[in-house]
Amino acid sequence: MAGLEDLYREIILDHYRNPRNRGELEVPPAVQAVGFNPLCGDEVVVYIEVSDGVITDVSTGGQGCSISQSSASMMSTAVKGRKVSEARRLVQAFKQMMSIHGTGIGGRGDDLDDGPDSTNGHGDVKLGDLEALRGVVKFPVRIKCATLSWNTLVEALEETLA
Amino acid sequence: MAGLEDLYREIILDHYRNPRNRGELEVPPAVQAVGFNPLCGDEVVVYIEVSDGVITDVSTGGQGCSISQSSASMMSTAVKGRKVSEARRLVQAFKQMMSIHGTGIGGRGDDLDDGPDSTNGHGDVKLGDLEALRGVVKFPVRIKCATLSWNTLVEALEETLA
Amino acid sequence: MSADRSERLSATKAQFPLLARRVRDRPIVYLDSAASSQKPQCVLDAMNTYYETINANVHRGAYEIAAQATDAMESARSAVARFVNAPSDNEIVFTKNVTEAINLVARSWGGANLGPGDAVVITEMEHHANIVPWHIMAAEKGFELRWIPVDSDGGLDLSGLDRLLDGAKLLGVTAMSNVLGTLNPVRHLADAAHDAGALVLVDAAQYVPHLPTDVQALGADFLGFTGHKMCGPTGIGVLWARAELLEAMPPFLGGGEMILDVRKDGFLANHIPHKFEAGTPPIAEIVGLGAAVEYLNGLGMERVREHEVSLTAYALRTLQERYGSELDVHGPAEPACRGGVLSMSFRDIHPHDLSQVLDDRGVCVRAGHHCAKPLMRHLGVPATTRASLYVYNDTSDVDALADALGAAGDFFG
Amino acid sequence: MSADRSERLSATKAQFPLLARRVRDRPIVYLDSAASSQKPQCVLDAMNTYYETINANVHRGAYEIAAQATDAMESARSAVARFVNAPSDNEIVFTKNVTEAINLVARSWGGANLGPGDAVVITEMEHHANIVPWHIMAAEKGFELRWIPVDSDGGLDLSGLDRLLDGAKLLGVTAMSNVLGTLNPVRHLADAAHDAGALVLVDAAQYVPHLPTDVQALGADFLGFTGHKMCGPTGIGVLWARAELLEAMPPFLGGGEMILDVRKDGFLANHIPHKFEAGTPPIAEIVGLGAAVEYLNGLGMERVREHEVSLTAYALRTLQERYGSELDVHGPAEPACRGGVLSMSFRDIHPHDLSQVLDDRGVCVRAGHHCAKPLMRHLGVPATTRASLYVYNDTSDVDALADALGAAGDFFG
Ligand SMILES: Cc1ncc(COP(=O)(O)O)c(C=O)c1O
Ligand SMILES: Cc1ncc(COP(=O)(O)O)c(C=O)c1O
Repeated sequence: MAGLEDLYREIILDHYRNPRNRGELEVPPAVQAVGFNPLCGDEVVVYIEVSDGVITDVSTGGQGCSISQSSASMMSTAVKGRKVSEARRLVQAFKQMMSIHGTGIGGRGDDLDDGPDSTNGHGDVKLGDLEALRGVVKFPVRIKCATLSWNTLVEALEETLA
Repeated sequence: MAGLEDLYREIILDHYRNPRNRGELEVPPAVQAVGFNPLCGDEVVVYIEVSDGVITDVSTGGQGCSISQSSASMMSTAVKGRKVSEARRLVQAFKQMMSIHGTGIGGRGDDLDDGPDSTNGHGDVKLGDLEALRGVVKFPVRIKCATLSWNTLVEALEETLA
Repeated sequence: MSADRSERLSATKAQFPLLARRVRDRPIVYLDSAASSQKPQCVLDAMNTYYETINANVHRGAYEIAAQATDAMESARSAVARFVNAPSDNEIVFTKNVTEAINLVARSWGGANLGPGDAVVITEMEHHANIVPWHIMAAEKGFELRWIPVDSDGGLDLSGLDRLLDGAKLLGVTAMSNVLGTLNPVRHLADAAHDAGALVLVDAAQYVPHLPTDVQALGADFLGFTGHKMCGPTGIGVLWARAELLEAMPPFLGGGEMILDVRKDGFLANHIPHKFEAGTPPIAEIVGLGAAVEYLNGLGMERVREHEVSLTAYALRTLQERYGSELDVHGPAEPACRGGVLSMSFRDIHPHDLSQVLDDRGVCVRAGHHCAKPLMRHLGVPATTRASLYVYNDTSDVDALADALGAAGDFFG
Repeated sequence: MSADRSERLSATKAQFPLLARRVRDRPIVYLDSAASSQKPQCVLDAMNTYYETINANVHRGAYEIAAQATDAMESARSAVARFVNAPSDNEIVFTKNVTEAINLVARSWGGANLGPGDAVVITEMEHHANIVPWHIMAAEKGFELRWIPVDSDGGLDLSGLDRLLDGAKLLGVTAMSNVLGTLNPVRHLADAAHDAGALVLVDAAQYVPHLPTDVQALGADFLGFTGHKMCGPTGIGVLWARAELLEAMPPFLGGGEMILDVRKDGFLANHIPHKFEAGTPPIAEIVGLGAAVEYLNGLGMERVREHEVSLTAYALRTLQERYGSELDVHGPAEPACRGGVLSMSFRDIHPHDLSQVLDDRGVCVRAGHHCAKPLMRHLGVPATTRASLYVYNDTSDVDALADALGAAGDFFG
């Protein structure tokens, strides 16, 4: 059994206490998506502004536990200024890290259902600080906390295409 | 455990093989009621003609097992020519006999729910041949077979009031 | 049957505690599995272990046993999905029985898609579970209910199929009749229905327990089955449906689990399959069904089917030899075209009386209309006496049935 | 608490096998009974005995074990009827959970009786199970859904009751809040509703397990509860309703058991309660619920309530002493006015994080919205951490909770 320190790494608590890119963006030009974690009631709102295939601005709102909030904060710093294609690769890589043991609640495939790319390795993507969230997979119930903002980001990216 | 002879008394098999008052009556002047035993699919149709408070004619139709059919036949001979009030007392007495052990399927009170009279003894009512059906109470599943035509008679009697 | 086979089978019987029971000093002869099967010890153990070690409400608890309970439930969902070759776990919706599964389709899909001028086609051999929900919805929505007739061999009369399917939006069919044992040509019907633009609902209550099932190969759009007939507990049924259908359907029951958000002015439904699983699920029963599926996998569904075909052949032969034309077994004559469901009419003895004598000898069969009254009317009988076989039955059970029929014949002379 | 009392209680705990379990080398501290209770050995035994000795489908079988199974099911119905003082067994309808029970009322009674211009009144502290079914039906039938607000003490604000009830056809209320523990004035509400010509539906999911229940004294017309929260198995719920209401209501689910006759052109519904019990019932679960009810009768519901009041008082006192204003317990302050449901906000630690630390010490509590999102919005919190007490809990459980809260405080420092 994993200890609490595996879950609550210092950098996570730091992002929780001092969230980056917190707030709202004006819609439009930004687009917005809302994600719910029906398990615990967490809500994450992701705003992004995309121009010329680049995520020029990101902001997050909502409320939730330290894992969902810090993950949102880390996500925002990780994708801000990135190309959309790079951000998508990062999402894949992150979600793959979150499903190493493949035991997401909701059964097989539940967290890896985003299409053909989902089997890509992430050898070529640098997760950086995000690695701190790796311990979450030892606490399967919390995986959805960590992935909530990422799934919501994907929805926001879809919005920009709509 | 009761033996089969307790259930299938000779007089019962006789009424089954040679049902009395079998057939239809013209409606009107007769009234008609149909009863179902949802357990086994038995159906009994009871026709009665009542004038001046007397059941002047009875006839039964439908299909079912030896118990339901013989009971219908015996019921028809027992009430034909009787006053309605006497017939009702007979119904009470018969149903009380059928619930001595109080274990009718459907739980407490299921076969004794015909109002305040239901607690009357039947000391004053002669059951005659109907006593042959007493063994049925040892086979609780079959009680509904035996009472089907009697419940249907009650419905037909209600019809005459409608 | 070879000595080897029957040895393996008596081992099977020994796994079912109830079958060790005696009735009136004779071993019980359980021939009513089409109504409900017995349960192997491993299924009872799985539920007891659940209750004794990880019982907790699912999907919303962060603590360890709640997570384990959720895992146990979701692994069972995976096992069930694999058992019928569903493309995704998300297509498995747990209900309380197959009756609820069919009502779910009738109310949710039917409520949204059926109206005046539409038609639903079912067969004359359906169980009430696949009739009454359509009666209810037809009365509410004003569509037409059409019937595929049964022919004199107990098969479906498909001569008018094209006409029946013309303008139909759904075809509902039982994969195997619970009265006649008939195995219906589901794939053929599905292809015809799809050509006509109709969806296909398969009532597989009598099929999944007895034959290897592949929802994709059958060509079904909806397929339902029920735990208690397949070595599983009571209180659990399954609706499989194609994900895109489930996604488009409105919710059925409302409450906890099936929502993403609830506000005073409305709610947002959860993703499938949870959208259709309102309230606390039958958790222990789902775990029990998972264990039943693993048990059947262990036996091998091909072997289960083989065993039943050969036992059905033995039964048909034995009854024919002993009672000839006095005993009529309804349904297809060829064991390979049917399941081990033997609906009998014996002389003019009423089924209720016949089964009473059989019970006196510990032989458990069912007498009645088997929840198939339209079929009974077609057969021209008020009821039948039905003996039904499963994996734990053997030739000794069939012999006991045959003997008891003889005793009944003597009794009613 | 006297030595005598606590001895009797540790005997109670010993009857629940799961509570002997250890988590991370500590005894489990189960404080999530509002989500689902643990089960005493006698309930598991009753179900095992059912499966091992009399398992068979009910109501339609003439043979001995089928009759015994039917008897076992119907005796459980009687036991349940007596447990809530229902005037007749026929008023007890078995469902899969209370969620289905409420949906049954919404769909069947509501479908037949509600339309544009009508109103249904519910409270802001309802569980989603008593909200979403009304959302669904309101969207379909066009009636208005009105809300009784919650006041600052966690009670109902009844100042506008007359206005809210004006033109209402139904009042739906939880007898006890699963978040606040509030015991609502059901009788008072029922009288007011009846005066206004409305019927009363009581969600008693959190009430029946914890207090002596008398449906007649409460003045209810419909009352639902759920087996798994009252020492019974999963997969079983109950709707009690007055017979004349059930008789007048159209069927809900269609299928076997609920019919008297089925023809190609329609069907005839069975008598109550069977009319509302389509398909094979959760037989073993009904038997298990019967055993649970007998178990609770053995303890005495008065004593169950007494125990919970005193343990709740102890918990409120302990938490207040140790954490003062750092810890906010929502809902009524007075133990006699509430159940043993303690929804907490502790500093600014998110409930999900708090419950994680508690879990690390084997303390099982629930974190989240508890299927009461409108109430959460009223409270202005996204979620709470909820510890809930039952008859098998004792002061040692409360102490373990208090200690674990301290550890969490340290951890998030
Ligand atoms: C007040 C209340 N109502 C309804 C429910 C729903 O119960 P179930 O999930 O068993 O249907 C619950 C518990 O979850 C509850 O606490
Ligand atoms: C073909 C068929 N469909 C449906 C059912 C209904 O199953 P359940 O009562 O478990 O819902 C049965 C069995 O009773 C059946 O044999």
